Amino acid sequence: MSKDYQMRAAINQKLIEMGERERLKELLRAKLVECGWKDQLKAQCKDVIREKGLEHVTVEDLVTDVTPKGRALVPDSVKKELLQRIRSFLAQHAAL
Amino acid sequence: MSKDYQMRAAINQKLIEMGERERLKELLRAKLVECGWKDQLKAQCKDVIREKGLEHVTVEDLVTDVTPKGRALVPDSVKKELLQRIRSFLAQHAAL
Amino acid sequence: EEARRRQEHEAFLAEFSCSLCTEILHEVLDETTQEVASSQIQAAVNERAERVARCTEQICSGLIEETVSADIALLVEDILEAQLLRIHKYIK
Repeated sequence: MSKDYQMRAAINQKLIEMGERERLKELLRAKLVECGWKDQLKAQCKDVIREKGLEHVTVEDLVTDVTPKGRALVPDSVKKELLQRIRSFLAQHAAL
Repeated sequence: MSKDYQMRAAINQKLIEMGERERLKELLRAKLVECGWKDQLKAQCKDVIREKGLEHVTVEDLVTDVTPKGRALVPDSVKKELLQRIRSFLAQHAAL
Repeated sequence: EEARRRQEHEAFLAEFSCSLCTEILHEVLDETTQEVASSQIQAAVNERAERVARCTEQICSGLIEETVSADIALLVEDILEAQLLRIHKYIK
């Protein structure tokens, strides 16, 4: 357990050092735009604001409201691609 | 467009309810006298009567004749003051 | 022993990949959701402010129009009446 923990910490550290973590996040952000997820989320936010009325919605409320839907809307293909990229990176850097 | 209509209706409602609409009209009338608008318009009417002859002028004709000039003669400063007054009223009273 | 270690390491990497994937996914989704929610509320606030400004101007113009028209009508009536009165007096 402790060995696993150490290994995790080491890989995470390496991912950050090599800039791969940021690259993975960038890739995901781009994919979310490309697949229309961001537009869907915007539309979702607009709907909530319209339904509740601007004066009754804070940013926090809105985030709480749309987060579950937002998570559900991420296409499986995007998740798979991210996972694949992580696996490839780890495979390429077997020394990790 | 419909939202604009609703908003105008809401603002008008508030202005009427609080008696502000009547006060604004009174203020405007006072300003029009003060800036000489009324005198200019009187002169304008007399000019038209003199030109056409009293026997050839009806109330409707004269109104039609002098209205465009009357509108144009309202000074921008008066319009701005009125607009400012409405804005202040809304800032104080309406949760729009 | 070597094969067992390799198998364990592969299992670890598979599990690690999945948890990292979920972690990054949630991190990016949360950040983006926060950003989208803020920008959408700001956009709605701006839109409302523009609408209030536009409607206020329209109401102001309407009010001027209404008052000016009413005043012109009164003024015209008064002037014509005064002119007629003057002529009647003159004829008399």
